[in-house]
Amino acid sequence: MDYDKFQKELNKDSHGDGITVGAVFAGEYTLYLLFIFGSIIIGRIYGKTLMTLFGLATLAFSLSVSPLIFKFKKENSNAINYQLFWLSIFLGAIAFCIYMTNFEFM
Amino acid sequence: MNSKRDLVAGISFFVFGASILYSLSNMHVNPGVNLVYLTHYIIPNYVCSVIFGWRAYDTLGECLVLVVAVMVSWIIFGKSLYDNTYLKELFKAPESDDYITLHGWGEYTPIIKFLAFPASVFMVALGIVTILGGHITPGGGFQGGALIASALILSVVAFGSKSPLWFDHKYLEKLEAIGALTYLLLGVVGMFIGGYYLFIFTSVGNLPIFPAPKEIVTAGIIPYLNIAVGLKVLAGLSTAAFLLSCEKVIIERIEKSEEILNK
Amino acid sequence: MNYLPMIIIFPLIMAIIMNLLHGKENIVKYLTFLIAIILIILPFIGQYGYYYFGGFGVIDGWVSGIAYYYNPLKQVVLVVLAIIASLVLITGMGEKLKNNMFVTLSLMGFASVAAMVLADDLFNFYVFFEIISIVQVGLLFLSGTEEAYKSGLRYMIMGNIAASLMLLGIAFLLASTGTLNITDMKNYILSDNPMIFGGLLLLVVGLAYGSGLPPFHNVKVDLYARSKGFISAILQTYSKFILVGFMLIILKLFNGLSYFSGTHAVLLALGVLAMVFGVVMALLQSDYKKLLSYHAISQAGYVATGLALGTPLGIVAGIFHAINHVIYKSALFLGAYIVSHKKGSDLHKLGGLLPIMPSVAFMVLCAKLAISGVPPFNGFQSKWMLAQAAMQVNMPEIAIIMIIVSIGTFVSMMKAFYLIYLKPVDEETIKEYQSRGVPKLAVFSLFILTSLCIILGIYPEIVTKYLFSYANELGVSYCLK
Amino acid sequence: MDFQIVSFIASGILVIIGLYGVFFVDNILKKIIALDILGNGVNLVLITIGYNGGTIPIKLPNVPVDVFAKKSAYPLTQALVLTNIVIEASMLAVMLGVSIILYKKYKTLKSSVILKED
Repeated sequence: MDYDKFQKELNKDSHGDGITVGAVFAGEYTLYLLFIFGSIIIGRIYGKTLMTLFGLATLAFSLSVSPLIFKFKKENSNAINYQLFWLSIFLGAIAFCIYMTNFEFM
Repeated sequence: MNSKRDLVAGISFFVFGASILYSLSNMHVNPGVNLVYLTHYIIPNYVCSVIFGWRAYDTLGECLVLVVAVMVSWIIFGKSLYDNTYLKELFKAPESDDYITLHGWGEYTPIIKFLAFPASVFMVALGIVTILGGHITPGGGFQGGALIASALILSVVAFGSKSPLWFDHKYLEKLEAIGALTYLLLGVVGMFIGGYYLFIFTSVGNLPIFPAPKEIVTAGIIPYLNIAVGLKVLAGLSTAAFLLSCEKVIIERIEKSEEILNK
Repeated sequence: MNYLPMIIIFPLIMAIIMNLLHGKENIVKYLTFLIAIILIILPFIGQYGYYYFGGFGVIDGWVSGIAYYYNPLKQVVLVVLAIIASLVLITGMGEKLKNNMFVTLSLMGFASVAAMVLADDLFNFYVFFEIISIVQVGLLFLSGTEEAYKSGLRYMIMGNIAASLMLLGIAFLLASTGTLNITDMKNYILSDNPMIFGGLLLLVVGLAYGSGLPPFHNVKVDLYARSKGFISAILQTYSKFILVGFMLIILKLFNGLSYFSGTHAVLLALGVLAMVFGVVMALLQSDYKKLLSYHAISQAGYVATGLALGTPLGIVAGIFHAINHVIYKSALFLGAYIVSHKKGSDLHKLGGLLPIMPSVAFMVLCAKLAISGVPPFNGFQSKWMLAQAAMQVNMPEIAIIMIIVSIGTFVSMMKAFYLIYLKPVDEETIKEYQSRGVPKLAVFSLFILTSLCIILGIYPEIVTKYLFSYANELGVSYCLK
Repeated sequence: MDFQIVSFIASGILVIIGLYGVFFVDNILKKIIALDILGNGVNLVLITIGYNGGTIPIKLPNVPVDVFAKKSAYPLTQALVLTNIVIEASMLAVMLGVSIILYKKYKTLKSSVILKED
């Protein structure tokens, strides 16, 4: 996760100027911060340390496969197979959340 | 990698499907507002009275979906595009053998021709009866319109571009607009007579709006709404089927829009 | 007499008449200006309260027909929608081709979004939801490129799944309660059963599709990015107000019920994910319109988070942010349209436009500062309210994520501004710029939108004072432990 | 077993088959057909909600209203299905139109070829 690596990756599409690399760095860190704060709030809602640990494990996993952002870009492509895959995951995940989790935070 | 993704997608698909089936197997129907519909009635055909009475505004929306879909089909095949170079490239390219158009569509045997034309005439007649009797018998504007459109499609399939039953596409476009406008404007008239949009008025002054036997005098504007929907559905479905099968008009359309763009 | 339905009926009648006027450019032009002026008057002609179509009101304790519910909050939303729609219609008339289909489809879209905001009936909502999805695809196809066709097909495949599932959800709720009227339905869903869970689940799918929350954000972005600039402005306005209308329905039905908490968390998560995914993808883009489109998703996430918080302040903040967002994002899309008249929208080929059109650059800079939440523009006011709402329910993490996303927005917006207006270019490009004109009507619309940004930034009460009464009715106060 | 429950389960299976087709079959035309099956499943759910074990909702002059109200099928859901059929047909028409245009370009219907990343 250093500057040269990003620049090399971006130079493949000839976008390797300073301002673009900076923007991509900002995106990478935004993702990590989402994981950190997301795991904190999930842990607080469920009131279990287990969930927080699970969130931290996700963070550790994402750090181990860094840089995350190019993989993220690939998953967000507009090929129909990727989109239908994520739609399928989404349907399963919200079905799981709405039917099977039962908690109170109001 | 790919099989892993399939596995994950399969599992989540399973969870979703299981929850849908769980909900469906626990269905208990509450009759609710249906009892209101079944005890108060406008005309003997209850489905028709729900479609054009209680939920007439939904039917208006349904009409508009079809109108918009036909418009969008026209756009897809080159009407008033901002830039039609892509379509021009596609349609000006020489045809390959496997592509079927209305012209290259050989003709069917005499038996089919002999049967298709009378059958389609009968279907048109049946469609007209279904539209006009929609307020007392099963059926209505949509079913009748779909029957007439399928008669047209049957005839076109059997005879190709020399079909004896043929509507010009400009005529169909106007027919559809007239159907939708009639529906919209009848609603506005109801608003001025009864105070609510799509109010079912049975008489203007002392003149009954729909002369009918005593029991169905409450039909009011419903037969007219039926006719409007029938016109719209017949025009819409035939235009859609026609656009999907015929290239000649599309190429003409592209050339015309080219003229407008180059002016 | 109550003229409320004319808000929807007048644009529909005009749309069908416009469809027949193909090729008659002069009539199309003047009629469009007339319609654009009338659209702004329309939201003021209705009276507040329930409106029953066909006079089928309450019979035997059930609302038997289709009902609309109108109140100051919905009026504000409709006024903003009408302003944007008429500005976009006026901008569209500056094109070389006076396109009647563009006017027709925009009016259809205006009418159906207005119907969705007003609707108090679930199936009627679904019908207009389908109209708007076909209209959006039609507006996309008007640009006529191959990419447009492809993304239209993608959008329709994904959309058809979501819309069919949403109808299944409505069927669940219908079977469980026996009615489609939302006000009536509320009384029959106080306790949970599997049918209501099914309905809730599938309504969330419809919501995500209609407003472009994940996982539908990519199709939605393609939809915005492949249309012409002024058409993207109206497309994103439609999606924001679909989101507002849909969320108001879900909150009206379920907010405060004990079994709603799981869905509540799902909605919050969808909002936060849309916020972050939108901004991260925007930081990666090299195409100006795609960048703006991903920001539209990200800001939709703010709106969804605000509304999903479910407190009165959260609802007000969410709707106020939706209003602010459609104003400044429409300004940005019109800016992109003006830029694309000069030279495409690829960020790495543009540059040096500041001396060519300084006034446009200044107005676009104002809109960019507004989207990144800098005072005194309107984005600051609503983002501040959103952060306050998040703190009020004791979820400071969400407020922190909002601020981080704001920073990301600022970075990518300034990157785009530098690459388009400030980066030095050679002489030839400048000559090329000078040989091409600027669409004057677009600059006019841009000016009005920018001044709205500043006015709302200084006097937010103009809008917010109308929002509180209905938000207090819907909202529930709570606090996370 | 109760006829209504069986019909609900059948329509649920139709919905699932439709979803499976859209998600996992790599052909635009088959995807569109699967969407139609999905829509028909939803229509069947709506129709089954209206099933009341009785007659069609057309009132003959010699039947009293209260007897009729108990026996007749619910008209609301039938009306909704009629509306939904038209909506589905319109969506299908638009999708088929676009796939014709794209087929002319690519000469194949594989969705992984036509709708790949661009």
